[in-house]
Amino acid sequence: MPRLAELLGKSDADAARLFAVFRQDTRNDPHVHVGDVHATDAEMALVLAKEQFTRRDPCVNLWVVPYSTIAATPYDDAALFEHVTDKSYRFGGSYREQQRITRPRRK
Amino acid sequence: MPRLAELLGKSDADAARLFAVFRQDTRNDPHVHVGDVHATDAEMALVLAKEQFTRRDPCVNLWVVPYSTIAATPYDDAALFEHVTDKSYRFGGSYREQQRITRPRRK
Amino acid sequence: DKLANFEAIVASGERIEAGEWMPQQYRAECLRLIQMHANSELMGALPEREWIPRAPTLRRKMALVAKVQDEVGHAQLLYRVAEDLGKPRPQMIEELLAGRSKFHNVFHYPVPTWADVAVIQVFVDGAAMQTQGALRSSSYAPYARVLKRICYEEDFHIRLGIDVHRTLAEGTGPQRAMLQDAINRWWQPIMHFFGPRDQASPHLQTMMRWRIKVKTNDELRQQFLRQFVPLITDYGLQVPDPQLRWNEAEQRYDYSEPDWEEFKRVIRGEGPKSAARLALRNEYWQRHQWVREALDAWGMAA
Amino acid sequence: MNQSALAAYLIAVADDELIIGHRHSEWTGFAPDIESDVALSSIAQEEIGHARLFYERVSDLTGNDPDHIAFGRPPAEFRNAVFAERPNGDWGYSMVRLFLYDRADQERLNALAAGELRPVADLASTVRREERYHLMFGEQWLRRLASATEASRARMQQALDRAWPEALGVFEPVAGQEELGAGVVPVAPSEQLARWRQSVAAVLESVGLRLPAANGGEGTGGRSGRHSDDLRVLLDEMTSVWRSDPQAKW
Repeated sequence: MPRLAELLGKSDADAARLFAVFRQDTRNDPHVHVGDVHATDAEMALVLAKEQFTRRDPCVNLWVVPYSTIAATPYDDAALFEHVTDKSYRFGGSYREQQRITRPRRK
Repeated sequence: MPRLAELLGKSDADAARLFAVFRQDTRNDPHVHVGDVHATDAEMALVLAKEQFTRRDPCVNLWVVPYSTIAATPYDDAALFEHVTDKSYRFGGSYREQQRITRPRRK
Repeated sequence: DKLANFEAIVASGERIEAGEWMPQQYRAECLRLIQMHANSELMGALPEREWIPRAPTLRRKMALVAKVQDEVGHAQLLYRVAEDLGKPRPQMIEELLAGRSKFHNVFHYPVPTWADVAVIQVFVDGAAMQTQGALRSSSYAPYARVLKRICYEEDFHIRLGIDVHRTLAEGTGPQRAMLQDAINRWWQPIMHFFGPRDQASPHLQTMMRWRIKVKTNDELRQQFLRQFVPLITDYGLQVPDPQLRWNEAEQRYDYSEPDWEEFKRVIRGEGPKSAARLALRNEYWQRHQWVREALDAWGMAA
Repeated sequence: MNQSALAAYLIAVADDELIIGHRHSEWTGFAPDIESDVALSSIAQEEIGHARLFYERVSDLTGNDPDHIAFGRPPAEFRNAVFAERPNGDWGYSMVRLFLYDRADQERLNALAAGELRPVADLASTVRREERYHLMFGEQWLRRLASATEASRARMQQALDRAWPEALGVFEPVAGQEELGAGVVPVAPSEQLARWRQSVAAVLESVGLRLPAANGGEGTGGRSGRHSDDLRVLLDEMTSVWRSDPQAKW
């Protein structure tokens, strides 16, 4: 599971000065990756991120992370996450359908 | 702008072994923070994150980041993001509506 | 000042985030509630897990492993939320193992038959769904976010349980008898699950105002009875409480007052299986000591 | 192509996956850390799911219902390798067994996927994709425990020494396997074993573990129904509810 910087072919030096920006729109939402900023350090990255990613959008919180510390699954390896064999038992799918027909009227 | 670990009162040692997990549901979705895993290192964090956070949800890519490297804005001065001066000229009504429509589908 | 600002945020329906200023009582109450919830998920895995090796079909076996896995996954999510309120996860687990922090009454009881698994998935998880569903509007943001996923997965557990419940209810004589016997044994712990009727108290008012508690114990119990009593009676099975009946005038169920002394004893860790389950957890915790030491050393070196 | 030889072979594969899946599922709730508990539970579910898929291919040949095949036979009719039926022991032994077993299963699946029998080859390549995660999980744990401290390395070497002979038993041919013809299993068991040994040796040595002296034979017998008492104890428990009324709907 290589580091993201390697996957993107970035040198360590570059990756250390590129920051991924995560924005939390409201207190009900999780942080979401909205883009990146180049900065010499995290403090500067937050200042730039605030300017670039919160002028037009709601925001209650920002995270910034240097690309050099992000570990990632390889992009071309989405197959790793495919549900290859039948996992309907996890969703109760079949139960859900069976249910709807025969479930006693409730509420 | 303090480090997130400090905001949460975590020691550096604890923060280095706690990894924020970001999941990308489909190719045209951003990475979204879905939770965290305790792990000794990033490689194990990715392996463990896969089962805890993609058992039922679609996924094409995972990022993990140690909490020790996340810099964050504090919540206490949310005013940081309130648009004190009137910046409506920036929004331009239609842009905001259009922006909401095109914003990538997120959980 | 900070308290006024906090009260304003909560009163406006907004949520409080981890790392934000909060009154010490709010932090302590949230930690106690979420830690007990996490403990209950971790201990809650043990009763049903006894039946993973004996699940009677391949599909039931996979589904039961997935269901108990979800409980362990919920413990992971909940300990993570509780942690940011000021207590590292290892400390919470050690407090659980030492019997110094509680877990829900229902997980202190034996699970002698396969029908117990159905009754737990339908009625115990059904009861827990009422509490967890209400807490989704909790004022503590990380808890509310995590509960969204937990409730989705609990809903799957209830449906899974209903399928086993229906299979047994519509099955052979011995299968129906096994199910009725399980319902008889589990009814009192399930009525205990919501806790005694709330006495009006300043503590309760603060909890409700701060949206750490959203509905009273009896509101939740009534909500549960309305949804789940039919699942027993519709199949011609008995609710083992002769007093239980729908009170049309008051639009609520009447029921025999549960024995709250037993409830207190069980919660103190004196339930039929309390000691045995904690001992089993402690045994595994000791057996894995070398693994923890190895990982610590590996973490240091990494 | 000999149908009963094919059914016998597929039953052996399915029994391996069912019994190892059953053993992995016994860790649910008790792994050393909560995150690994969740991960190993997924692996257990998938192994049991793989067993079910192979039992369905057997059912196509014999007409028996997969649950009846899985729950309705005495130990002597099971064809799993003895390696799979052993109790979990400590986490170190479980991780070594998972690693060695999954690598053996990989060689078997590679062989089946290259076979000419479409339904079996397709099933093998599907299952093989899902086993990738199992290999990753096993190797990560093996590497950490073997390399973390002298104490953990010693325990892992001990577990490896105990597991090794029975791991070789996974490659014991199933009675009648030679009648299957090259079409179904185009790689001979001895060749599968050689490839397995080479791939596990590379990993084991890279994490500082010593390859035990090979002396196959100890771990055999399972493919012809000669099992340890561990399997009888396992099956007594596993089939107890189903046996109480095999005709009932569960």
